[in-house]
Amino acid sequence: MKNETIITIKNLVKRYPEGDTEFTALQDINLEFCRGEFAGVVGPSGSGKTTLLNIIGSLDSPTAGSVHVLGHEIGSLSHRESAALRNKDIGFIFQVYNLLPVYTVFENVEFALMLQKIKASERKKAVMQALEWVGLADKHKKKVTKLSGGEGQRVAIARAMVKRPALVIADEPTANLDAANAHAILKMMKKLNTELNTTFLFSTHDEKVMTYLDRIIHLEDGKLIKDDIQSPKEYSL
Amino acid sequence: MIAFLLKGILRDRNRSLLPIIIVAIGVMLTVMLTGYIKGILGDVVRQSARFETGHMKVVTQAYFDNMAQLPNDLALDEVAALSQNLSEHYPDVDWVQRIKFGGLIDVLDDQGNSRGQGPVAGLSFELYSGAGSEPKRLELSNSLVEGVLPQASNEILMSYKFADKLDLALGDEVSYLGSTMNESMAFSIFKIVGFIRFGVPQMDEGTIICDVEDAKVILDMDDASSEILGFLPKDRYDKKRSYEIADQFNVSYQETDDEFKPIMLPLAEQGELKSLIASAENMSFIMMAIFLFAMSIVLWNTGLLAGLRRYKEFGIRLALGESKGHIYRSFTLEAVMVGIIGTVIGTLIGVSFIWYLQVYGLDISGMMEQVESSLMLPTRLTAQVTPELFFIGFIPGLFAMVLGNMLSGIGIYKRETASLFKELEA
Amino acid sequence: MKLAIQLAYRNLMGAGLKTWLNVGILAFTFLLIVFYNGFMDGWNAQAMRDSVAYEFGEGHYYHKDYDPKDPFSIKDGHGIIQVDNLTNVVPILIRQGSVYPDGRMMPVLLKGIPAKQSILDLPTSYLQSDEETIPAIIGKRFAKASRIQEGDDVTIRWRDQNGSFDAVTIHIAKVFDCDVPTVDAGQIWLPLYPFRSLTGLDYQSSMFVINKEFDREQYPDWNYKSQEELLKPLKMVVDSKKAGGSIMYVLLLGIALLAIFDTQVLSIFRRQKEIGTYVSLGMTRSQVVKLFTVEGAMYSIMAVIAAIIVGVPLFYLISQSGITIPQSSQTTSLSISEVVYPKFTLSLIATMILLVVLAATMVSYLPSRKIAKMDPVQALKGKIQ
Amino acid sequence: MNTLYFRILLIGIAIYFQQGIDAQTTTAMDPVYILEQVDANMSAKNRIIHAKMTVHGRRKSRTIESKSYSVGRLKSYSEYLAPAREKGTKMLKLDNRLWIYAPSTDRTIQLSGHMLRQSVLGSDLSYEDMMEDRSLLELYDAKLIGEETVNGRETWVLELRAKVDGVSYTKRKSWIDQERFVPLKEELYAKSGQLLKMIELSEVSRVDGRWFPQKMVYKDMLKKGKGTEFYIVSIQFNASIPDHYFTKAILKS
Repeated sequence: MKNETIITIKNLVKRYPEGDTEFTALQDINLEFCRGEFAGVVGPSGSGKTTLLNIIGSLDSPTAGSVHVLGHEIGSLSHRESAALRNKDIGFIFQVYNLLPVYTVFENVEFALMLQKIKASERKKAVMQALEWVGLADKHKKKVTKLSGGEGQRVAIARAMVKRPALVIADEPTANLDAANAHAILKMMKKLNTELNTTFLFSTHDEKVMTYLDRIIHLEDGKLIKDDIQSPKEYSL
Repeated sequence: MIAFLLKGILRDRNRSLLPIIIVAIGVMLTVMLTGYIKGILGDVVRQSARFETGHMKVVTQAYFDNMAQLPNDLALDEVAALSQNLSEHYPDVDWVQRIKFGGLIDVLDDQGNSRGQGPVAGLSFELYSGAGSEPKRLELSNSLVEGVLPQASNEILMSYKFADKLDLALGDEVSYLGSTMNESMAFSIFKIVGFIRFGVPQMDEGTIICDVEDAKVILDMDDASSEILGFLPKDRYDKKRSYEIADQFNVSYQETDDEFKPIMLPLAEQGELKSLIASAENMSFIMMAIFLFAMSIVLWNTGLLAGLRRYKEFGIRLALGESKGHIYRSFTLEAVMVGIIGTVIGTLIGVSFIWYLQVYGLDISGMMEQVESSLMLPTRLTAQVTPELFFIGFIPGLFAMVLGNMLSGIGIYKRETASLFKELEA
Repeated sequence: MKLAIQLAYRNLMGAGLKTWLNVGILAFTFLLIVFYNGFMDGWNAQAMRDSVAYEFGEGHYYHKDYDPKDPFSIKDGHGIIQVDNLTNVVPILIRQGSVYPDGRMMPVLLKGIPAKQSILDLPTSYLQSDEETIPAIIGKRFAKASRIQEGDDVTIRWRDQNGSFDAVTIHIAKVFDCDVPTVDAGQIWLPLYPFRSLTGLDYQSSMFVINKEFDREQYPDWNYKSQEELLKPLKMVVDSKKAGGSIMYVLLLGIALLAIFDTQVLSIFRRQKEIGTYVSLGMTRSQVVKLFTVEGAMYSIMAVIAAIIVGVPLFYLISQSGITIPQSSQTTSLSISEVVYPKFTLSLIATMILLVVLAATMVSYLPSRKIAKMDPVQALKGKIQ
Repeated sequence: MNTLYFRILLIGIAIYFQQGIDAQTTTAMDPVYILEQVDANMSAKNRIIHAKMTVHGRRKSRTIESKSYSVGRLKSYSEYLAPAREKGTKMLKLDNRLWIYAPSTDRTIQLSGHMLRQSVLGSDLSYEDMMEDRSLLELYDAKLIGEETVNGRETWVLELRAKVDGVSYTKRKSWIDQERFVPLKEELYAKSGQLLKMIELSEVSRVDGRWFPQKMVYKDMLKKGKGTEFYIVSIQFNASIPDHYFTKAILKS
């Protein structure tokens, strides 16, 4: 199972119009990811990390080349298909959490399941389980606006994980967190990665994050510089 | 500073376009509604002025005492001199003569024998004889079922149902028998040039309209008229002015005890219009207050939201070293400018619309079942351009908008500079 | 849809004051529109009711020679009512005559009506009298025009069927106050039986008014006019007033909708990240559009609910106590009473709810369409202008 | 509104005067005899009356001059001489039809049928009033109810009660000069007994050997006002009136 390839990127190019010319965000990227990887894309600002992740997450589409995610060709998906892919199989975690501000912790996590039309009783079970994972079960009735930064990001993780996706894309998840919280979150994600065999894909330039990663892909000016498999590490989870 | 802000407003469409559009639409609606309410509540007054009362009406004291019976024997005499006098003293007022009368209409067959008869009420106006203000005022053409307005002596309009009953066609001649001012026999031949619809069953059953000069000849009212109606400039009712003129006029006859002395009645003193006008004014005030309140809330809301959208910008400006007070003031000033621009645009559009309604009206006959255009039951909506239309929009458009902005701008002070910076990064 | 509604509801409730402002304005507009229509309907219903009560009954039968529009027909337009049961009819005999209040002569219609009738609301019981002087009742309009007061004795004159002049002094037993000018202006009501003998027209009637129990078959000498036909002109006038009023509430509705539109546009702008998040969570764009549209539409639903909470007791009170109309507006030829009781029908309210909800949905949809064109990546960054 | 009303009265008078031609001798106190004497005095087979009528309006008085020709009870023709406005207006009454001709319009209006019964232009008098053409003796039972002095002259007071249907005034009272057999005063009553009108006749003088009142004042008792006055300018009895005066052709001649 662990070696099953779930993401295949071939000759990916992404260009954005910029004024009268075009800006090349990604150039000729070739990558493969297997199920259960805990990998990160690193590089300076503007190197194309987020763009790469957005394309993998089917939020964006390639200009050229092919990207296969979980058996879907990203460039050829309709809106509906890409929405379905995200809904079922991909979880997102953002730098600024992007929680839905008017809802409670529970409701934020529940949201993804509601889209899948899962029964309320099952939803409840799943949501509470996810909140257990991130240690927020006791705060499920709180409004997300009342949470601390670390708690907010944990809600975001719970929201990404509740549907047990094959792939979680985390875009600079620790950028807004202090060191203690960042470590806690990363440990939590690593644990989920191990336990649920969920593939995690990070974009980051945070050293703390890199220490947890199994594989680090270096990008610079949209080009793949280095694909570095790390030796497995032991953490005190 | 203002120029600088103006540039910002004009270049940043988000900052300007939407708020201006919303303010403009809101102000436009305010202006339209004000004008419309003014119009609709003034409708009774207008209708009454057009057909019954004028803005002022001159009659004899004796006629006034028996007004309900249309006593032409008590009519004004020496009207030429009187009219002249009125026109000299009040040149801006349109003074017109009108006579109402009764009679019998007789239709002959080929042999010269009577084929049909019926009693009629006669209305006479300065159709072709006067300055042309009356046909326009009465909008006779709109109510014509067929034919044209009288252009020459002894041409009449006849109510269409009456004409139907007597089986008359355009161009037919009918005899009229009635009684003169001096209660002797009045005889005439009328040629029917048009059929008219009043929209009031009783009137449609038996009414004719002729020129007042014809009526004078027929009714032996040489230099006499039952009524002289005065209409203020542009037919716009001005209560104060109508009282002024009437008071002034009546003072000059104060000394006379003659029961046939002319007296002038301002519109509001005729019938029971006085309390009607008062209640119309109250109604219109209440409606406007309610509306202004609602509109103010809407635009206030716009102002609030406009402020919220710009925290990020404020962050940058704070970072550049601008003081909070300065940002707040410039933000407010911007709201003032947006408010003014929007209000001016909205007012212009709104006033144009009301002006259009005032001049051309809006045909609503389609909205009514079985109602066709008629004289007494207007199927056109009208409105009125009043001076207040030009400033009423500023209440919601400028004050409410700016107040909303100012309130939301207080957030600038509340927020820590640091958090504004942070939002800047996000 | 259910999800969209749930979400929209939560979003709105979460938004607090802003939501309530919009809901408030819309609810207010809604109330005003319903009120205006209810007022017009109430007026309409009242005018109809009064016309029916005072004049029309369930319908009129006119003698075949009598045409109410043709005064010439009064003289010969009368006959004997050949109806089996006279309990369900009010016979009326009409004659032309003159009244001489204070030495002035006024033409007048004299109408004989049984004192004991109960089909019309006219206070005919005042026509019963043991005095020698014949009692009469007149309406307030005619009283005013003729300057005759209750308690006055006036002379009336007419010609009997053979053309002989006759004149008597009558006693005005009652000046009645009713909203139907057509039973008031220029007429005097007299007790039928003495009036018939005075005019030499025993057993004769010009017309008769029927009630519901009356068997409406064909009577050869009598032309039937149903209540509905009789009410037609009145309906026409009310319709025209309604049409005029609709402009006003279109404008009012415009303002409320502007408020929603305004809120929608800004909330879409402010909630870009949220939109991006929805997309990242797997919502399709059309789902997001739907969400925002439903949210806007929900303003109207909440407004309707708010309006119902406020409006039901308010309108109930108003429809019970009525609205006092200034006396003056009653002089018009229309039937309008001093107090109008607005009538709020279910269909009126349902129509208005539909109108408001549809309109609110429309203006919510318009700005929401923009979402469909949003780039989710940019939206997530909050960078859409 | 009263134009026709007065015009009608004028004709009415003429009719009144022409009634009861065949005088018979009976006892002096017989009211029928008195009436017959009155008629003998004042009527003839035909008459031509040139009269002036003064209407006292509320504002001003107005005098109309007319010449009327009548034969029997059914035919009468009048032409107006003054004022200028009225000049040339002609009215012809034959049986129960009435034609009015106005020279200004060169048109004739015929009033008949139910129109005649109709109030004229909202006034209280109908066209039908012009049609009352039966003699007093035919219409009324007379009763002598007393003697009174009117304007210094002794009179018989007669009470006339209608004996047929359709008489405008079901009761009249007449004060007849005992010496000259000329009415000096008359009261017209409604069926109910209400006094409606009063006529005062004066300036009685000799015309063609008959006594004839030259002045008559009519007064509507229900209405305020000074009433209407008639002056006879000249009167001719039994003159020869050409037949064509009583055809429609005369109107446009």
